[in-house]
Amino acid sequence: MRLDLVLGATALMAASGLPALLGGRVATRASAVLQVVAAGLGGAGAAGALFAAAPPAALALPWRLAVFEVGFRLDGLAALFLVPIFLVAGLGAIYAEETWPAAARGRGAGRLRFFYGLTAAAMALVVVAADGVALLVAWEAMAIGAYFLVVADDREEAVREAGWIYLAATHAGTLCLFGLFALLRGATGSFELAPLPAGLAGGGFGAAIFLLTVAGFGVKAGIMPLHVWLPGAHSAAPSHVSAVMSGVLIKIGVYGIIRVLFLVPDPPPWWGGALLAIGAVSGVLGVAFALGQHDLKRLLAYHSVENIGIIVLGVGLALVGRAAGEPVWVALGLGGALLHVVNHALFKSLLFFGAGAVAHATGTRDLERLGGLGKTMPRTAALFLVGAVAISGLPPLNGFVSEWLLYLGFFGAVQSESAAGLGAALMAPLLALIGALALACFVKAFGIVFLGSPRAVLTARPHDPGAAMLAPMAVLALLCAAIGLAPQTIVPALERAVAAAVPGAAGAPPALAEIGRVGVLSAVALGFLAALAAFGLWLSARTRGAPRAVTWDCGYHAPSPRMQSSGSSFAATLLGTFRWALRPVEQGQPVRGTFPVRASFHSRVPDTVLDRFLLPVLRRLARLTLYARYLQQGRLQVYLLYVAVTLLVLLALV
Amino acid sequence: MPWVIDLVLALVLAANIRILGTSRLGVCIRAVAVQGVLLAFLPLLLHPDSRGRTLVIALAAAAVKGAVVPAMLFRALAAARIRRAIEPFIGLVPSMLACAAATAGALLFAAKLPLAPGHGGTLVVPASLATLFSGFLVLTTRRKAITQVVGYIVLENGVFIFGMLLLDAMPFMVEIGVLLDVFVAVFVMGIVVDHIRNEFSSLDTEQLSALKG
Amino acid sequence: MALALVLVPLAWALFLYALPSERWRPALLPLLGAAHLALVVRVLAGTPGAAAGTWLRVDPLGALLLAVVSVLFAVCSLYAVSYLRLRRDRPNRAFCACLALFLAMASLVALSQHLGLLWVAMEATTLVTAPLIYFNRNQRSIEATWKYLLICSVGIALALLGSFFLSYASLLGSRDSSLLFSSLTAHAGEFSRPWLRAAFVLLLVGYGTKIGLAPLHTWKPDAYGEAPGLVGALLAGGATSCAFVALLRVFHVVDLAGEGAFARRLFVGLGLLSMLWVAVFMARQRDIKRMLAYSSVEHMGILLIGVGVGGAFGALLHMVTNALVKGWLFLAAGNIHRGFGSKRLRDIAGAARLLPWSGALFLFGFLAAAGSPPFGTFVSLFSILGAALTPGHWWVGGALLALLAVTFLGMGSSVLRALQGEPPARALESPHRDRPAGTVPILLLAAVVLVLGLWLPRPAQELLEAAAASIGGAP
Amino acid sequence: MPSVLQLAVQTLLAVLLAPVLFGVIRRTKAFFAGRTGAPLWQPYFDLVKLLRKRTVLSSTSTWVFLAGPVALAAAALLGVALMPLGPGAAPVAFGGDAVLFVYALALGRFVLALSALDTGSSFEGLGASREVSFAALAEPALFFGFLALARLSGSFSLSGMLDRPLLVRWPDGGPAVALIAAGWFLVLLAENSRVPFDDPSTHLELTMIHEVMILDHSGPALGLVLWASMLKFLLFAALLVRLLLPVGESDAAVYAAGLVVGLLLVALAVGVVESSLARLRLVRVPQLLVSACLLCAFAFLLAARS
Repeated sequence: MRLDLVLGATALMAASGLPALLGGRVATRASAVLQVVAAGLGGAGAAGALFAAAPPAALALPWRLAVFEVGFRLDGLAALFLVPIFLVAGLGAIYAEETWPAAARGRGAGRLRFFYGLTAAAMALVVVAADGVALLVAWEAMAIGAYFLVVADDREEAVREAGWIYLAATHAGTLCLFGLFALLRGATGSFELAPLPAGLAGGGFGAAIFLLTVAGFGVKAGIMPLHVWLPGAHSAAPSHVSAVMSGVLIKIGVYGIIRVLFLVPDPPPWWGGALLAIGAVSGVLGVAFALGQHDLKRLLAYHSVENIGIIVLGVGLALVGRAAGEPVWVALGLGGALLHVVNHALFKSLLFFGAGAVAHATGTRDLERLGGLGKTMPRTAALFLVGAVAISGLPPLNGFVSEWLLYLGFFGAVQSESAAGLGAALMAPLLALIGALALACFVKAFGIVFLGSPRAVLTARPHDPGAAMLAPMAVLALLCAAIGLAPQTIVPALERAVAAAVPGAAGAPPALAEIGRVGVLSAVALGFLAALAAFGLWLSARTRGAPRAVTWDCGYHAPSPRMQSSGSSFAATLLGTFRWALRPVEQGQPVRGTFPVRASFHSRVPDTVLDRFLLPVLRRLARLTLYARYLQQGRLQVYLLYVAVTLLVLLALV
Repeated sequence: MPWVIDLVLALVLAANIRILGTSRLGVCIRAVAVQGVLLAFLPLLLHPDSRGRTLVIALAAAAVKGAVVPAMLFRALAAARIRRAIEPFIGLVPSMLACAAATAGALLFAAKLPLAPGHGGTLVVPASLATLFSGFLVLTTRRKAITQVVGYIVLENGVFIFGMLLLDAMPFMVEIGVLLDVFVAVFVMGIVVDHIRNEFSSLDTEQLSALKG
Repeated sequence: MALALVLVPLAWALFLYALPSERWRPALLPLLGAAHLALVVRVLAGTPGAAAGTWLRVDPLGALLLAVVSVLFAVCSLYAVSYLRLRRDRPNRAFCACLALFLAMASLVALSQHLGLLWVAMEATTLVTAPLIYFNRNQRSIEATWKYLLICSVGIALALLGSFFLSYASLLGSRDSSLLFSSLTAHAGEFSRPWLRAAFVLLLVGYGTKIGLAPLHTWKPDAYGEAPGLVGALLAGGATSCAFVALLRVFHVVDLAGEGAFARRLFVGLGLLSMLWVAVFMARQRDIKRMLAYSSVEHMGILLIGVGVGGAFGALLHMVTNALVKGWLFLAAGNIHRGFGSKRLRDIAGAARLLPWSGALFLFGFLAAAGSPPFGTFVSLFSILGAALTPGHWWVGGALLALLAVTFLGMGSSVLRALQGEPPARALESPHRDRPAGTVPILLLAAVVLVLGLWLPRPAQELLEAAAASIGGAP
Repeated sequence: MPSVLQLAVQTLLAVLLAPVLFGVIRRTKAFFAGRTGAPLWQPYFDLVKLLRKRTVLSSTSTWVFLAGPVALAAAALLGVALMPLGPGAAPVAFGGDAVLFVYALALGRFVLALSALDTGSSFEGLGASREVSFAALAEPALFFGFLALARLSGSFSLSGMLDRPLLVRWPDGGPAVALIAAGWFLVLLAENSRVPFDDPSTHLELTMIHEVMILDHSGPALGLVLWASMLKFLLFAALLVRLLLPVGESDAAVYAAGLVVGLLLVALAVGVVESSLARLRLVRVPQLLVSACLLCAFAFLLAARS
């Protein structure tokens, strides 16, 4: 029943953009309404499956998809992903009415609406797919749909390039998935996503399965170093699309990794270890790259890499636990990872919505030109701040809860006698490092954009956006707070998802609520809020009517906004620490002499993998292929010689 | 009469060398015509107890390969009013040596293949392969469009020689179809050569290398 | 009934050639397409194995080819009406007649049950398409025609020698001199092995030239590049499929004779070489039609690999889907070519803006060619991949995936460059825009490809399985 | 209910005790400098004075400016609640509270850094940048220490990790605990912006980290910040003391005396360090913090072997 609701909502979502394709303001608005309705229905169905104990529902397609039997299934894991998908997609549909109105964008808005609905529906379909073929079909629809979302504004060269890199990356990933499911089919005789028989995972076959899974789904998830498409695509896309992509689309990659890897009942220990390593690299370098960015949306995009790293750390812990027969690690690792999936969907969408509001109001995303928006856009600032606190993993918001579960898992693993367990435990300090770096980065992001004074004269006078943009942000902020303050409410859903993700686990998985005692957090958070309120009331009472003066200028006679800390100066110390990986490009004229006439400094952090390795190598290879053109110079005689030589060579083989 | 067959085939091989060894287009075409006529004897020699259809094939081959096709080539040559020199990519002597090498190779290769009792000891298979590769040599080392047609005909002649072994196996219709196809192919090539001459005022295939990569 | 499939287009060709009106000839082409399609449907629906004598028979493999050619021709004939209306400057007598002749000869290939007749028909398809390539009558097109004619003729001559070798192998081994495929397969076990292997090599090189396998494909970019889009569609979709079916028939004999492993090795080798060649030449390809030609070479390589790794079902389905996708792409490329007055990338940009329908169709055709679900190509490609990724030849599957990815990079960058951005000023002045007559045929093809990916009708699946079984592949 | 009582008592004691530690540091420094120095109770007087003074706000700033001190103080109070200052467990103790402890302090840091940026001052921006940067390098050290302690004690609560049964394992856990103590002492100096990381007693603009962040805070806001940093110092000192405290578990009086003496000793040690070392060049700070990290990582390795 709930599956029917979800599938119906998905179909409605897929079709929702058709009116908009016709063009016109009314039709586009109708599409938006349809999308919101579809999201509401689907979200309700998924939430029902998530929060009410119900057996997983399944539905087989009444006809064969070409030659393949295809079916859908709604279990706890699927439902856990479906809820954010529909939530963020629905909110984004509202948000887009203000950022990408049909009135201003014309036919482009209709096309964007259409592909938006298609992509959202495809995401939902990937998650409920019960077999490899259905998953592949939905996957590709999602990937291609997202491509059209990214290139919504294809008049800009940067957008085109970002779109192309995205398309190339996602296609490479899709090909890996082709290989993966072909292999699985060969081993099991069926495309169904059912547990594999034991004993398959060893040797080359297991390695191939693991690598194809991690590469194929990992490209979409954006794990380092497969993240190459992510920063460009996220900053090129319209903001509500960035929110959907970063909030939920990349999570579909995580879904795939979890779904497929846990089909293996006896994973080799190195699988978990490899995931932990990938997670660590993605987490630390993701946030380090984020620190070096000047483009607000690029910065947020790199934070997606970081958060995916955190999620993958949890999945890695769970895999290590599965290999070692430690159900508690599995429960905590996977529980933390899945909760972080939900949390990241909430706060990252919130942040992208906020960044979109900033870009919408000021016309720029460049940190070095922004500043002081907290006074002109107070609501946006407050909501962005909620997102910033949440993404930094700070109590009392939701980001803390999921990271806390992961910490519990790592600290549980420290008691282990196995090298794998101790290795997993080492991720705890790493997670602390990631968290602290994220904090630094969001002090920068929020502080530079919203605090102080504007750093450049912007053409538009910034102001808070309208309700269509603010309301989605408010909903997300409330949910962030709700999960942070009452995490125990979501724990049963997590348990259901974990149980569904780990088929054939020996006995019932341990209850997260028991091992984590999440409820305590709630009480502590409330006490903390009380203290906060008390101090706040007291201080505001004490400072009411306080006189105003200029910021203490240390005796300098003409302070100007240009003297404020800039984004790059704020991050300089940490960038120096990570110089070995980030390789920032610095240009400028150093300060010389006692009375320097002019000095300048500009730094930028290109993506090391993409800009320093992948693109140069590919360009060089493409240039090399031009030498091969000598093989076809247009001479018929030479072509006939090829025929003769081929014949002779093959005859020699006879 | 294996020695007669071998004699004819030896003459065919000699024609190959003649084609590759001359620098004059006219000689080249004439050698091809001679080769065609020689080939027309093969069905009669290889199937002495044959019926009327063999005779028809022999006549048709003689007509197509010995008369019509050379006539078409001469016509094109006359219309083109080009220099009658062949201008090969590699010299005439190397061409002839390569032809000899191809002949030797064909003998060696043919020795690996078992033959039916009636065909043992004749030069049919090596001559066929040698002619085939001579055709390739002409195709790959000659510059003019007409010589390329010549090369194609020589190549086809090689195939034809082998086909004579199978005169009994191949239905009459097919044999005639094959001959017809060859004729039409050369005919179409002739038309294209005409157009090349019109477009480029030349038959040099060096002009025909604008499409690359 | 079966004979009518050949005779009707033949008669139509004569009729068209005799018809004096330049305006009516194109208009009568769709009639032929429809008539042929109706005949094919009737033949397919009728008793399996409809025969006209022992030489012509509709077996599953031939039926499949008939269906492909007939559908493709029907769509192309529809497209030809609007195309030839735009090209009033060219006489279309030979063009129309040759189109009909091509249909006749391709049908003959599909029906031929005799090795010699098959060869005659194959050679005939080559000859009747030469005037089609030369339609534009300029220096470039004559160069392309010349190369096409000579290379393919040489190749086909080799195939003739191969046919002779095969029959000699049969003669030596079984003393049965019939060249009907039924008797060849019946006695295959007794064939002389050396002759058989040599015959297979010759036939592979010969028909491989027509299929367009690297390095025998060199005529392809030239011919496809210079011919009208509609001819490119027929060549890349129809003619290559004919040659592929011819090769499959021979392969089946060789397989039954016990040399299947040898043949498969050669298939995989040449297939991978083709894909590799394409991967290299696709990079920085700056001409959209040549790009499509290379894509055709790539997919022919995939077909061979499919057969080589034992995925006959996937390979045959891929033959069908690839033929339709190639038709789709060439027709769309033809529209773009006309809209911009050029097929070079330096003159094309923003095709999606200038020609929204053709541009979108070109983009989705590209995705279909890349094997993206839910297009039919996905099903076939995925089946082939599944066959490749089995014990014994993992590496083939791996190489296939890697080469697909590299080729996608090369082709995608060119396709997107053509479609995105702002159209150049020169193109904006051109009067040629999307019109239904030029886009509806492509939409039809696209719809068929899409439906094949979502729903394979049971008869179609049974036909494919029967065809796969008839060349020795497990269904 | 007893834990609420315990919470109240512990908070009160901490609040009252914290400033005296700053007094001890100052007296120690005065002693080394050969001065008499201010009385031990001077920090109390400073606090009272600041809380009674009037505030002047920067015209650039918004509500975020005042949120900084508030969040810092609330976070410090939360830290106090989680810290086992008494003989038994902390008033609020549960598995994983160590994470909450660290992250609560991080929240305070986050908001304070924002409130520094809110003024738009270039100095305060620098300070905020350094504060968050150095903390990022200090936190892993704390967590390596926690890991080693969790391994040794089998618990993941501050109360469990720092509980007395640790002493029973002193023979085999000793080297690890010593390394942790060394690492955490460095963390204490860094987190509280003491020499050699920062010099709180120089002229305000020339301090590099903490003090420069709060240049613009005045009156009750500054008082709140000052008080919170005293609490923070107390918390870190208590962490060290509980790690090393060599007293038996039975006698509450002995324990209390030991705790107080220990805290004073830590303050004394900080004073000695401040008097005998110069501030590091800023670029060397990360290196020192990485060393602290490595010390604790070695501790973890030692603990993992046992």
